[in-house]
Amino acid sequence: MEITIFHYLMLSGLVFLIGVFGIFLNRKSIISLIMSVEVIFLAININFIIFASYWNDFKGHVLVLFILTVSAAEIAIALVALVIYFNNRHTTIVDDLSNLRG
Amino acid sequence: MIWYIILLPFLGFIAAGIISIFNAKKENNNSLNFLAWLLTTFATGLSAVFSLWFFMNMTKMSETTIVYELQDWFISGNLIVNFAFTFDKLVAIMVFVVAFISFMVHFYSYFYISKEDNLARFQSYLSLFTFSMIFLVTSSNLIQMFIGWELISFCSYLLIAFWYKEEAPKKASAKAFLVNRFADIGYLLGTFALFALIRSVNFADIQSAAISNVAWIHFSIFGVDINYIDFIAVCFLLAAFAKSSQIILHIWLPDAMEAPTPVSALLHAATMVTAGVFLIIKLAPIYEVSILARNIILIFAGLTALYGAVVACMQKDIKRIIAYSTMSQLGYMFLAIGVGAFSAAFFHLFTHAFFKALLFLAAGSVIHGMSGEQNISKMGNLWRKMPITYVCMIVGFLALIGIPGFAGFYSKEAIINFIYDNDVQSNYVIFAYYSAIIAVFFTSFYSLRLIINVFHLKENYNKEHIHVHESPIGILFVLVVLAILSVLTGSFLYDSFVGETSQFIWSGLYFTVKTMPKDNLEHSIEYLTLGLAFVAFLLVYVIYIRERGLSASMKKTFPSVYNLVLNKFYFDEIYEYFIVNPSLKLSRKLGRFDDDSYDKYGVNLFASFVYRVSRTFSFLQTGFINFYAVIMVLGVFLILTYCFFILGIK
Amino acid sequence: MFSMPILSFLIFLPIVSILIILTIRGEQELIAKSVKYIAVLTAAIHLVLSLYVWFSFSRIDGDYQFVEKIALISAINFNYYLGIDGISLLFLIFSSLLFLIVFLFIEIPKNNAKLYAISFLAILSFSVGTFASLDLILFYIFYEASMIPVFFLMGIFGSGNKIYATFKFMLYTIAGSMLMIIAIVAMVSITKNSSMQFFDTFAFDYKTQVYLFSAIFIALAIKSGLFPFHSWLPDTYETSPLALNIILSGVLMKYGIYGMIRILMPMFPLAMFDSSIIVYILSIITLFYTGFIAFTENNLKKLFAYFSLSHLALIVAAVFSANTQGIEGALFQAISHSIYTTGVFLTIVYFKTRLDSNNKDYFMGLASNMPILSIFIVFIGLANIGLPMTNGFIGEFLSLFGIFQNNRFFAILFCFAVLINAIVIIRFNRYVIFGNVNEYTKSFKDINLFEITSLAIIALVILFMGIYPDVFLDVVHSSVSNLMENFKNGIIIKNEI
Amino acid sequence: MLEAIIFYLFGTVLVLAAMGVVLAKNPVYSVLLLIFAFFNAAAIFVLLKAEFLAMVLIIVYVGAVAVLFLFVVMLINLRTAEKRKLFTKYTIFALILLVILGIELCIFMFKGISDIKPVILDSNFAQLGDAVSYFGQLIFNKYYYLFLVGGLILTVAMIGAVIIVDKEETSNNQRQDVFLQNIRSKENSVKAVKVEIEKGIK
Repeated sequence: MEITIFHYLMLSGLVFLIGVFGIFLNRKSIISLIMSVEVIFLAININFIIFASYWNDFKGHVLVLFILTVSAAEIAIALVALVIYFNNRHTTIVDDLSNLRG
Repeated sequence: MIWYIILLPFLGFIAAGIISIFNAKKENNNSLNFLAWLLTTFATGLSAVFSLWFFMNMTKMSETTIVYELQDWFISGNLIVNFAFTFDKLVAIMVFVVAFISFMVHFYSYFYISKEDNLARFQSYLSLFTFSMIFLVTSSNLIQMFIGWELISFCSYLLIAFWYKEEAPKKASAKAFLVNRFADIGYLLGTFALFALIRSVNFADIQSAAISNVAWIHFSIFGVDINYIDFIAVCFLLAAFAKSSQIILHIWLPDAMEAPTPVSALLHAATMVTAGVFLIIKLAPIYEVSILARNIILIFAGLTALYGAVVACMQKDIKRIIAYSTMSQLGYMFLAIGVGAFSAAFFHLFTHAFFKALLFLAAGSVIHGMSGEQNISKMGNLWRKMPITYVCMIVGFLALIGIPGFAGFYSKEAIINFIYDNDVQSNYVIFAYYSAIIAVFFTSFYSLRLIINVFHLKENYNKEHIHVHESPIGILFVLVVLAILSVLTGSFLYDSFVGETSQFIWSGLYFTVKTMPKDNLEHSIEYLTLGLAFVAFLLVYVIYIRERGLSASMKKTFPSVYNLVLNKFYFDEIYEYFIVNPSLKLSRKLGRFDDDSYDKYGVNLFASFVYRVSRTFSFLQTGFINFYAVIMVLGVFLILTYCFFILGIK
Repeated sequence: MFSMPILSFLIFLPIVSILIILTIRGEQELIAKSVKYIAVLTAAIHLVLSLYVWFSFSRIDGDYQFVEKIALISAINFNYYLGIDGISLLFLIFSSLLFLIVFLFIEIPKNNAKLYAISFLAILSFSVGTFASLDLILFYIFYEASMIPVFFLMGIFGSGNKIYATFKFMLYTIAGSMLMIIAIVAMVSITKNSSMQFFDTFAFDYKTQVYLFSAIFIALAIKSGLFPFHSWLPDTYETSPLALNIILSGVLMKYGIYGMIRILMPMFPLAMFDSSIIVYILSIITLFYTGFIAFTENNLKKLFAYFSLSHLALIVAAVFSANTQGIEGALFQAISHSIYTTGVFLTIVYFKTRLDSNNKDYFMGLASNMPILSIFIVFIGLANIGLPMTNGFIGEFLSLFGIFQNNRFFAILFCFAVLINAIVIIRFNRYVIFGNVNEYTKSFKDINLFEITSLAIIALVILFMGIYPDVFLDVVHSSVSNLMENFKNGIIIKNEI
Repeated sequence: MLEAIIFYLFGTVLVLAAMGVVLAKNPVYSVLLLIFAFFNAAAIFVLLKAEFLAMVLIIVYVGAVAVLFLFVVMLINLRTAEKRKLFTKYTIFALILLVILGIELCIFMFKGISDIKPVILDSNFAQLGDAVSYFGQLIFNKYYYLFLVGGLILTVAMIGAVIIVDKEETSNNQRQDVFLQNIRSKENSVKAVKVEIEKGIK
């Protein structure tokens, strides 16, 4: 029983779909939303590494590193915004977050 | 010297203009007005003296043309326009006439213009008017001439609107300027076409270029072949017709009477209306070649001569009568041009300048004496009270009618003779001939009518309110000088203008000069015109003295004819109805259209479309982050599906 | 050789002033005062420098002078590439002059003085950039950037229905710019080059030329207000502050004319040659349409907006006559129009300081109370009419002359411009200057010395340009002959095909 | 064979943990499950010969980011705040969409991308020498520019976060300034003015 590239791809695809499902499912908590996005990132990272192994190319790894960096930054900002929002409104319920509508 | 001739009136303008501004600031100051008057009169007088002196010098010189180059005005591509002043004997005479008449008018104004008005302003306008006419006359190319050409219409605009607070002068000034401006289209197009043909706009080149060699060249507009020369000739004719107030474009001239009387004298005698005739004489080589243009001239000039004379018969306003008479006389000048007798045209212009100035200034004197009354039917029996004016006016009218011995006789007779003698006897020429003859009849009629109404019939004014008095000595002096000149200029100068020695004046000019020795004048024509004049006199006698009821009964018998003539053939009304009102109406409609409908169905329609579309799709903007995320995923999904169907199949 | 980057200096001088103005703090009045001093000083230095350029510019050489070049993107040959020839120089110096007049003679509003001055200085900087850039992309950047301050000026300092007008203006401008940027991107991507000099001699094939030409022409036609695209202008003029009116008609509308001469003519000669009839028809429609509206328009600002449109139409037509006289006439008329329209708007400013209204009917019989102002109005009116010895004549005459050389029939129609202009001005004089004073105008005081100075400057410039037009025509002769050569070469290629 | 066991083991757990992240009602559980999922993913990384990244994932992500999550969740005390319904009316729709998406992904994987063969992943980074040092060389030589940009992004994010939080602190809270209160005296706070009639106080 050999584990081929397709197995790996199936795995990452599955994780990706779960992340997407999380976004759909989530109507309320913004923090869960961010976590779903994290899951999607994870799937993508796995995919990069799969193809890095497949093509014997380190560039995939480099990219994963950068994705990690950027998403870490993004999460930091997002969480800060969230904390401030919570301080002002005492809620993180997403349904109330409709100020973006003009 | 030439600079003095040209610039003195201009300096007068500047000086009087500055004084007039001060005047306007602190009420009217009589001493300032006097100073302005003195300066401008002195300047124009000096200019007249210099121009006479210059002409005398010129007669001794061997050169026929003197050119003073100043500088380039502008250069663009192969178009080179420079400032230069050309003097030949024709120009020198013309400058003298202008400066002299202008001097007379300047002098006269002080006694005429009332003390309430800003005399300094008036004098400055007059000086500018004079300057521009001299500038026009001495120009060496068409574009430079255009400066003068435009300046005189602008000055006439200012002068007609001198009493700017009243309604009629405002309207008349606008009319005068716009009619002339319309005609400028002809001037411009003519200039362009001339340049396209001979690559120059200098008069010298027009004269030296053998126009007859290029007479065959055509251009086409939408497949219609048009001869260059004919086009040019007709274009310039348009310009000249408006300035010289030929029929159809004449409407501004009678209304120009709204200006103070000295202006009318200047405008009719020397400056404005003669500019058109002068232009055509300057461009004589073209009109020698273009038969079409000459035929047009003959028709219009004949009609104008008749129209002016006929309408003058029914007018009540003393100045309007004389104005229409000017129109009629301008018709004579153009008739002469139409048969190629440029010398006769210019001679008539010359004599006409004096006697028409005389007539207007005399009329001014009458109006002055009557304290501003202009209606001839409200005057009467003035000859005892203003005898000198009376005599001068009679001299003027005799010259106008063409009684032998007076100036008008020689010039007018020469014109009729030239028409009679013309080589080609086409229908146009025959028409011209008859209209010239018949116009003499009407001329005599209105002249006598005016004299009788003003000076002889019973007083018809309120003696208690109007104290008729002879005008001050300054006015009388001007009248007498002009009266003497109106008598003398004809017989003395006939030979040198159109007679045996006329080659002297016309030497160095560029067209075949038709001469007509004094002895060659047809006596039959002389008798005919005199007979017609006599008949007209009789008629006036019958209508106004013998049978007072006749005119009233004629009024009843031919009401349509009477009204037609009284209303000047409804020209003003026709223009008002067919051109002025529709264009204003159109203007308002377009304005409203552009304000409301244009945007409503143009830009705003598009904008509202965008707005509506965006309203429709704005439900997508819920403001929920989740929703945006879902939409994003949906987008990915759609792209993938698209790839699946388009790319994945193969 | 002494080579100062003077063009860059001209562009960045106003920017430096803007930075200085930004640092000002203090009372409102004090700010307004100091801002005015800085703006006037900047414009004065700007004018002096422009005059230096003017005098050191070689009249004989038709090539670009004072060239500066800094590479930015080498793949498409995109450079910071400045340089001027006679045509640019003419526009440059007059922009500079107009800004000085605007800063000097028109009061800066007390509130928000900083923004006001900054916006105008920015327009000054960008307009110089537009006229001096020799790179298509750079040209576009400056061209487009000039519109941003206008947006602020209209929206903040305007009056009446200003928001509507501002958005209309912006939409029109953006629509035009969109077409223009598409065309420029297409041109650059076809040739991998963005230098104007390169395009001057580069021959696109006929079809490409037609497409590119149409796009850029529409953009420029919007700017110069040709018939179907004119409707932004009356509203814009009506609502914007008077200083902006001067700049709009004097500088920004001239972008259209400049673009036609600088871009359309050398780059798409075939399309230009073939489209001249269409443009003539559009111009004729504009001329008559807007001219007729101006006859009876009551709003002073709108009246002269329509009148400007009518003048601009003739200029556009003259450009498309594509011969030396036509082009030089168009150029001359463009700058003369800037000057006498400035005069007109200055007089309106003086009207409005006496009675705050745009309605013509309130102003009657000015000649009795304000003789000096009346003299100036009549004189400036003469320039508008195009009476000889004023600058209007030379431009109009040469324009019509050029059109006549190109097309006899349309020349006859265009000559009616002469009449239409006269009708507008004469009617204006008749109602505003002549006649009796009414209850509003009877208390008017005549203009003071300061106001006289401003109008006297305008009048002198008008007169000078009318009497010595050669001073200005001299500058463009060689550039125009170069342009004509490029144009003719472009046409010859067609004949070979 | 060992690889297969490890793959299935960790793969299954990864999927389950991810499901848990998405479905858990309590955010604290979600975060903990997320950390668990990261660990499993790290194992998969190791299988794919990306040992260094596996370590980075655990140290950086689990050690810093996920803990940050945990802090935040604890900080804002979400336990009571949010009781959420698991299945809403959109769920069916979402599921259908996901199924289609999944099918599409599979089809792409097996048919669409034709040049990928179902090979066993046995990459041979060893031939390049020490994988980590090679990785380091790649980052610091070839992609140093991107590396710097990454650093910059992190710095900006950090500064941004600090500024946002800091601003909020100062503007919202009104602090007592004892010093200012102490130096306040009658002279500089109260003024006696004589008011003129009909003029008021300027």
